[in-house]
Amino acid sequence: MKTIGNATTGNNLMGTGTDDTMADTKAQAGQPVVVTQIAKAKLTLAQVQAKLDGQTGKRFWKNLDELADTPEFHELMAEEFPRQSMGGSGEWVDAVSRRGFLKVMGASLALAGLAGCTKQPDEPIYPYIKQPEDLVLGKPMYFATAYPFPTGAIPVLVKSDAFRPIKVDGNPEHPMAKGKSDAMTQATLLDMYDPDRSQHVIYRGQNSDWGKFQSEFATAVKKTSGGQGVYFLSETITSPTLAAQWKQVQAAYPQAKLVQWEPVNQDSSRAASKAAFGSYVDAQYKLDEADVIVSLDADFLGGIGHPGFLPLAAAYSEGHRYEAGKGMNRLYVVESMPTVTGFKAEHRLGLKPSEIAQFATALANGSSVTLSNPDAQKFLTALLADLKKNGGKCVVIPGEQASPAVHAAAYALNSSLGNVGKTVVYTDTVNPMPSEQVADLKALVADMNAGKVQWLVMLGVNPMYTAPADLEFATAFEKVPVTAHLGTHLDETGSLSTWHINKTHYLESWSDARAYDGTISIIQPMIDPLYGGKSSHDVLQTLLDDPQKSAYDAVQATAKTYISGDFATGWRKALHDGWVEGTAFAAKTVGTPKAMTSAAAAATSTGGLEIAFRPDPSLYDGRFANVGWLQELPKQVTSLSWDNAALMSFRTQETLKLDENGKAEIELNGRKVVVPVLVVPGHPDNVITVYLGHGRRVEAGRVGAGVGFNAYTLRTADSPLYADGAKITKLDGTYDLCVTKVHNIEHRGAFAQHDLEKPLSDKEGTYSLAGHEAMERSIIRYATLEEVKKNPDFAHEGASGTLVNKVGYGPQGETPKKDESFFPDAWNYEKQDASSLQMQNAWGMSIDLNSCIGCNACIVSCYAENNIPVVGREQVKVGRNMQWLRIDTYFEGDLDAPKAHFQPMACQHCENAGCEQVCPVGATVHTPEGLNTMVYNRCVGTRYCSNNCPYKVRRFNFLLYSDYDTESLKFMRNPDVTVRSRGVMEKCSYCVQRIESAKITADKENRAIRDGDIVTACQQACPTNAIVFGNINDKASKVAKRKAEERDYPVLADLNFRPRTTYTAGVINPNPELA
Amino acid sequence: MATKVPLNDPMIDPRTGEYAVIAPGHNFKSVTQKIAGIVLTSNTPLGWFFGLMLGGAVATGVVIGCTWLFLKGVGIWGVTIPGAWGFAIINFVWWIGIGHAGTLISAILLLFKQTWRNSINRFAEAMTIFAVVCAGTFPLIHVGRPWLAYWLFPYPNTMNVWPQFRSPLAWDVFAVSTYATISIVFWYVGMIPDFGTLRDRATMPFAKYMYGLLSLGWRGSTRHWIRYESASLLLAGLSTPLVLSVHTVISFDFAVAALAGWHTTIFPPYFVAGAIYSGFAMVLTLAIPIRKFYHLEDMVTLRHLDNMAKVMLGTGGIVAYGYGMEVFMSWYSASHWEFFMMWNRMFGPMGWAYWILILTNIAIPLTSLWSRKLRVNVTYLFVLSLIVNTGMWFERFVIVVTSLYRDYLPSSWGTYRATKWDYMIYVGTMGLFTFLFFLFVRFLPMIPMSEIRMMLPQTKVKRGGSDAASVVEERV
Amino acid sequence: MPPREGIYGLLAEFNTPTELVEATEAARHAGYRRMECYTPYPVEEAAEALHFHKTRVPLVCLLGGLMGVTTAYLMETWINVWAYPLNIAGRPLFSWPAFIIPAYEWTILFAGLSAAFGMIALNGMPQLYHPVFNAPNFRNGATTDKFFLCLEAVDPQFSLTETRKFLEQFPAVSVVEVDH
Amino acid sequence: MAQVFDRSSNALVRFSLVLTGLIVISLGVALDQLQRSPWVTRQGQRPDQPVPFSHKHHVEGLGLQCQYCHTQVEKAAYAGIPPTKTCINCHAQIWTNAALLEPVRQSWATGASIQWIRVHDLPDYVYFNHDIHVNKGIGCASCHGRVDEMPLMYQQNTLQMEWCLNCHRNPGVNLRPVSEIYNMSWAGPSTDKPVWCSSTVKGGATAQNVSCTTTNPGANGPEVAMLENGPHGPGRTESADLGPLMGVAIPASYQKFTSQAELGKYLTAQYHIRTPNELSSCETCHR
Repeated sequence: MKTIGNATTGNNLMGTGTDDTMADTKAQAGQPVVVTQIAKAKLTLAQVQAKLDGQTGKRFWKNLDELADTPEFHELMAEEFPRQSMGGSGEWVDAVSRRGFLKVMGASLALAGLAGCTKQPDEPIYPYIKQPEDLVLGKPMYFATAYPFPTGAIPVLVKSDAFRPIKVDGNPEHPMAKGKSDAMTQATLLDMYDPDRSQHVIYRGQNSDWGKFQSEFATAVKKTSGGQGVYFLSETITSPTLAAQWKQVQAAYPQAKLVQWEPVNQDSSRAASKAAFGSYVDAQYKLDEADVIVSLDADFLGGIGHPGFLPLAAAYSEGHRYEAGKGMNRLYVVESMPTVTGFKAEHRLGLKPSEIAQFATALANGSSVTLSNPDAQKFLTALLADLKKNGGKCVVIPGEQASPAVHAAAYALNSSLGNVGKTVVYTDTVNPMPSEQVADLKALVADMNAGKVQWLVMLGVNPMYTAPADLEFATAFEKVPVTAHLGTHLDETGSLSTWHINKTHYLESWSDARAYDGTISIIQPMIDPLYGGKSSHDVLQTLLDDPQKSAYDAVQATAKTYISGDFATGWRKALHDGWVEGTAFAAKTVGTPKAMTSAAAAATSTGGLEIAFRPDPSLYDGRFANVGWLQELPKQVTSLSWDNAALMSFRTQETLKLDENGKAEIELNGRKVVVPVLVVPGHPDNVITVYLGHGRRVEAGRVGAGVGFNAYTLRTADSPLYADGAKITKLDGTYDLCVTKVHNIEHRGAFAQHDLEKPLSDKEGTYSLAGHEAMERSIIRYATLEEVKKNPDFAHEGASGTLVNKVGYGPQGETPKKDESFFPDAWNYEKQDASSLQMQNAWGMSIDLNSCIGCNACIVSCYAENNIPVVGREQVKVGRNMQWLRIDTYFEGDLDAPKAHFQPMACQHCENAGCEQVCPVGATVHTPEGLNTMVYNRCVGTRYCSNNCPYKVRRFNFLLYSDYDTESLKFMRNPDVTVRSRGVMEKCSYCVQRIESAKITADKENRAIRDGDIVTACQQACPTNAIVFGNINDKASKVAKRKAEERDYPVLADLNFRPRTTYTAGVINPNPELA
Repeated sequence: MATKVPLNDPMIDPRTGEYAVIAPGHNFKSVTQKIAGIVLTSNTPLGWFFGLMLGGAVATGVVIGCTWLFLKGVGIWGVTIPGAWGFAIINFVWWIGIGHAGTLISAILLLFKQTWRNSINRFAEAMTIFAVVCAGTFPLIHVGRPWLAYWLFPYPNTMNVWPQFRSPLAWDVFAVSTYATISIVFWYVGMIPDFGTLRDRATMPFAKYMYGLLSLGWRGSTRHWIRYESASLLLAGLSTPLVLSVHTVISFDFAVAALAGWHTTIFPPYFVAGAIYSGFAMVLTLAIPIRKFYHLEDMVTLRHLDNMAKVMLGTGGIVAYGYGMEVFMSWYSASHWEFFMMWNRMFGPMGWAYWILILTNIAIPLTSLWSRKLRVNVTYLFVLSLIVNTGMWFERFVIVVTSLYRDYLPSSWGTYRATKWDYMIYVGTMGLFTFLFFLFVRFLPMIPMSEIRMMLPQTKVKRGGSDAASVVEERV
Repeated sequence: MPPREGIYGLLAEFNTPTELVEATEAARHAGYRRMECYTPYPVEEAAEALHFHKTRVPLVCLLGGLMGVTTAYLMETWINVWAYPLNIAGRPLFSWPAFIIPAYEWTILFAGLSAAFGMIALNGMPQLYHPVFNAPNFRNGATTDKFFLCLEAVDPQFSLTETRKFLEQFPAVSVVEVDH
Repeated sequence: MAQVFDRSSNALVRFSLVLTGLIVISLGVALDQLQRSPWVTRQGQRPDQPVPFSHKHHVEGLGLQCQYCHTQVEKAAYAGIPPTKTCINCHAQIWTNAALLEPVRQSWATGASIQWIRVHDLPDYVYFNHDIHVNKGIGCASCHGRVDEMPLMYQQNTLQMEWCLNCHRNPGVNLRPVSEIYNMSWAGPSTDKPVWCSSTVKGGATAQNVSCTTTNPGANGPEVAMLENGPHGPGRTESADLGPLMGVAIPASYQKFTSQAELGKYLTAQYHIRTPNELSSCETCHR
């Protein structure tokens, strides 16, 4: 019985002194377990330690570096991390660890007696010495802050339990975020509690302290002539305060230089806007005004990697929402790597990156240019006509990873179509000091090589890992006498630097930042830095008159410049609201864009094999590599988890004679990397897409180390977006990629050609069996705008995308009538309370498939809310990922150019739930309000419920997945949700903890629960309001209204499980000319 | 057919043309000596030790496997989502099925007065019990928290919670525990007179005491015999519906679920038939080497083997009908789920398992068992019994795995791959079974002496007319 | 119970069941009632000769079965309807069809145990010590190949000499006195 | 070929059979009792606390209110353990040198928590919420017992699931007016000590919309009567037979209760206590 436990409740009463104890425990936890049972030929961690013993400073890390290249080390890595590795001999590694031993002892004790006989150990209480006045233990508090991201800050509201941040969500009061968030922002929580974060200031491999660094740095800089030789290499700056501080530094040391560097940057847009308008501008798109949206390789629905993701996604989905009498927008996407944006589009054209530039130029020049590809030509003609028809009501969005030519074309198009000022406005850049980063970095490396750099201070960057390969950053780095690295992790760069300063997380420090629309948010700390740590503000302040001035003071000083009115009031309001009023950018008049010089525009393809570099949809540029939630998150479209791969089309795979899931070697300009091969439906031919951010070395931490391959090693400064002339050769052996869900490798390729209804239609084997079945089983239903106008009830009567009653034989997918049941009235969910005459609550959920963009925000939100464990690559590979919510992706039609459908799938809370009926111990039962509730502490783990669940949404703790050991992770857990132990089933609970909490509040106030009192975690995160939860008995509630719509349908309804979650069938608005 | 059999074989009864159930020339004493001798001898054959050790060594697989299992969790197996059940349940059903022949032989054939069963029923029953032991291991260890498996039993507790009786797994608990209990009781009751014999024939004091205790003081009193016969008959009568219900309940584990491929009404009869089919195959697997090793050809004759082969032919036919009906219904039901399931079972990525099953369970046995020549060919029968056992294992594999790994929602399709731990524990239970069986043949009478005695011609009570008349008179 | 002294009865050994049955019938005819046959396998004719037809084992078995079915069914109903009524999969609390199966199994379990243990109890077992074992030839044959008739001393007609004489008229292998 | 067993073996073996049966039965009974025994539940055990804090002294002796220390019992799931500051409020002035209080002074001086041992320790998967119980008429003493009579704190009840369910299945037996929540000696109404209750305002928090008193509101002088007479019309049946008894008209809206059953029924309706079916549903306590 004690094996289930909410590890955090005991900590709730912890008072002062916890930080110290935690740091200590952490130090111990940081020591790797000494392994003794691995066969002799392999390295053990002990041996690694021995090899490194006695080496200090640079030598130490060099040694590790050499070591890291040996095959034995890679083998060791595979076994040591991820920690739950099960596949090969990995399972032997921690044979009887302390934890395992205790568990066995516990188990045998439990076996010895009856349930009640297992005694609990004494539990201590640590009360406060002085309890903070506003603290009510057990009641969370919410604070507004913002997550600074290179493309603009994401305003957030942080839920704190006893001053421990336990959930990051969008700030509902912010004009841009409106309470919405995304996967990466959600995951920054785990990033903060990452047990592998750097904890000390390190000088040449030895622990040092901040004071020493300050004095040494300040003294050294003072000695220079005006800062000559002092170089800062910073991540993209979005903080006005930091910019102001830099200005002060520059005033004091005019020769000091600051270079900003992000491996995934906005150079294309910068270059293009400079060329077109003579200055750097950012574009803001008003999608609510646009009827036709064209994305030129812009993944604006994919996540915050695209600037303004939140408002763009919200506006797009609002425009795409179907309602009788309301118009719908139409989305065209021309892209290379298939993205969720592409698959949400009515019309998607897959082109090589070089062809996209051609296409964009052709589009900008009118139809005069003809394209060689007939499909593209047809697409272009139709698109151009549609755009012209909708001048001023359309918008062209270029992607940040598209070439400058594409941006130039977009500027020209938006201008010529009369969109500027209507659907697109140009503003100052979010980055107060915009620059073209690759060029700047190149110059910096040149200076380093020339010996001009005396001090290289790196602020939150990891150039050793991210710098373009041809710059040979490591060589240049050697030539710098003193290097200082400020970073949250002792990463690839930090471990080689003279100084390493542990950086505070944004949840631990003061700062400010601008969002996409220019609005400034004050970033306030949620918790004392877990491991001390300093921010960029502190580093820059070191060089100023008052080196001890805190970041708080610095921010306040800058804030005085942008907070109008009474400062004290304004400051408090800014902190409370999470944003500063009146700081949004005003539109900038930029004039007609100048045409791009033909040389730059003529980015033509040589027809060779291209390779495109893309930020990872989950890990971005690698900064989230050690965040387990994001590593395990199945990537958008590919559903690849814990890996990256050489992504290509079926045809390319066939032509190049590669094996899917097999190993291959990519060679580009003499640089080679070994990759696994994965086919992506809809990927254009003759181009390979690789995701950046993988292949981190051991320094990344226990999660990120050794996952995937490092695509940065192929990337050059000249062609950071895509490169021509790649070669790929097949290697022996398979890689065993970790792909979840639908197009699980086994269910594709050769097997997918078996098509039941049309046995001859797919001899090529280019249909997805799963996608095909999803349509036949009426799991996915949609119609065109024309069809829905003719027949609003298409979801139950059939349409081009709704095969209800068409396929199969019976009424496929329709709910049987209630009186067809043997026991129609066994349970009634419409009871009235005798004393108040109120109708009872009946919880239900509705998910609008038209709005779901497959961005994964809901999944990460669910991770945080429900204490879902990360299981590791080997476990995910065999299908044991624990996400309660998944986004099912189905590919319909020819996999060369498929339609894709996203369907969030979690427990459906069936009224006649199959799972409940077969549980022999009654561990899953129905509540009077219609929840299918899972009682973890009653579960013995027969797993029968999962077998009988047609939605397969139940998750089982096959091993001990929850981490009961790592101290920092205990602080992160939601105290209202039990941490599940091994051997119990779990699943989506409709966030029952939130329901119960709302019920208690309402009961205390003697009122009914109001619509909107309960917001599930997934609903809260969803940037497009696709998910709605509430009381279906309250006919005025949002969810009841949604369910009353004709397009509402339950999945697999014919099984008569009567799910409480239903879906709203999609409506698309295709261009008849392209249909 | 009879003409093809050499009629000069002394084992063939010239009147029926059938093989005799017991070789001619035996009397009460000789059968007793022969059977009791195996148990009471002080010269244990070396082969026995070898077999016992081999079984024990393989059985350590269970011990090691379960230790690791308890340490780590069921994740060491290949089970996953969607295939949350794997080898453990397959093996459970397989072993339980094997057990069924024992009960069938001892109960149903007793009710049908098939006296040929007498020679084989004891070790068939032993086989049942050991198979149930092996089977019973799996449901216990397959749960995620085996230390809480007792929650499946209704017992008063401080939580005020009880088992959930709508679940087939709760039914399993009742069915399997009843089956194990009744089988053991029936087996033991059957052995009481033989224990008496062993007590009286044992020379070693320890054996005398042990068998004496086990015999409960049996002395062959006629009144005891009548009650004993009555109880045996009752137990047989109870075991018959029991054995049918047990596999029916186990088939409910599948049939009650909503999964296509499981959710079918044909499962109960087809499972029971399959169980008997595999059970008889296992009896053959065991009987053939034992009769050879202990020279029991006199008492386990070709007649027995022939009859068992005939039963296999019959039950195999039912099983084949079940397979056919599954295919037919998947078409006739006009249900897309059923249709896809069947198609996937045959031609999906795991189609190979289905064709192995058809080959080993239907194609090979059902074509060859029509031939009497093959039915009395000991070597062929032995090989065939192994083939059928394999086939029946694959039947459960096909049912459990291929229905689960591609079910309703295509997004949740997955695959199933057993791990080394799966194999280790499975093979380990075979070792455990062997180990127990070797212990049994050494220490317990493997052929019921009292029942063999009844089959001898000397049993007949010959009476003069007057005596008989007086008896009748008095009875009135 | 203090050990009884004296003679338990006279034990006649026969080689064939026919001889045993004949002797038994004759003894019955002669008025002996307290007697018992001992055979290595059930000899129905001997029971007939003893006029022993009815056993109470079936009754015990029936009672056991009835107890099993009521216990199980009532337990299930009580648990689901009264002890902790829970909504399981929208099924009625009193899901009577599902409850049949455990009840069925317990019927058999209780009936089977009653039959077996009823038989053992009715037979007065375990009775490890019994006077007939005192006969030197009893254990050698009774459970192997010999047939015994024991006329017990408690029979009013019993007389050591008369009864011995009576028994010796049959082709008995031997007639021995059996002590308590 | 004589007897294998001795004459006595019959008795011996039958006796052992009976004995085995008895042992099995008594083992079952023992285990059943053991799981409910204080050894398992820790009822009545007084763990070694760093300070032998006496609730009896502070509550009964000094008359401290429960919420003085357990400040958030009405507001949150946890009742709250007082911070050292609460102790020091008084003990900075009195008993400043008492040896017993050394850990308190230590804590105050060093800033390290006093490390208490939890007396009422529910398993971590049980989500008990103090505020809803306190707000809906479950008194402290119903679960914690007569804390005012405990020199050293111990656990009065088993805190096992069956104990929780006892009340969740029939909450009426433990309901009391919210005004009496902290009353340690509340014993429920009886014929000798009746309780009068009146529903005051509709809406608003539960705690405010029922007013109860243990003294006869009719005899209490015009002040209360007038106050209570206001919004309600006359004509509750129970008040009619009370009127002549006291000589003064009892406020019409007051109902008199002489048994816990009646009061429980009344309060269940007034406080909108959820149905036993809802209260014994799993998600109420397990998430």
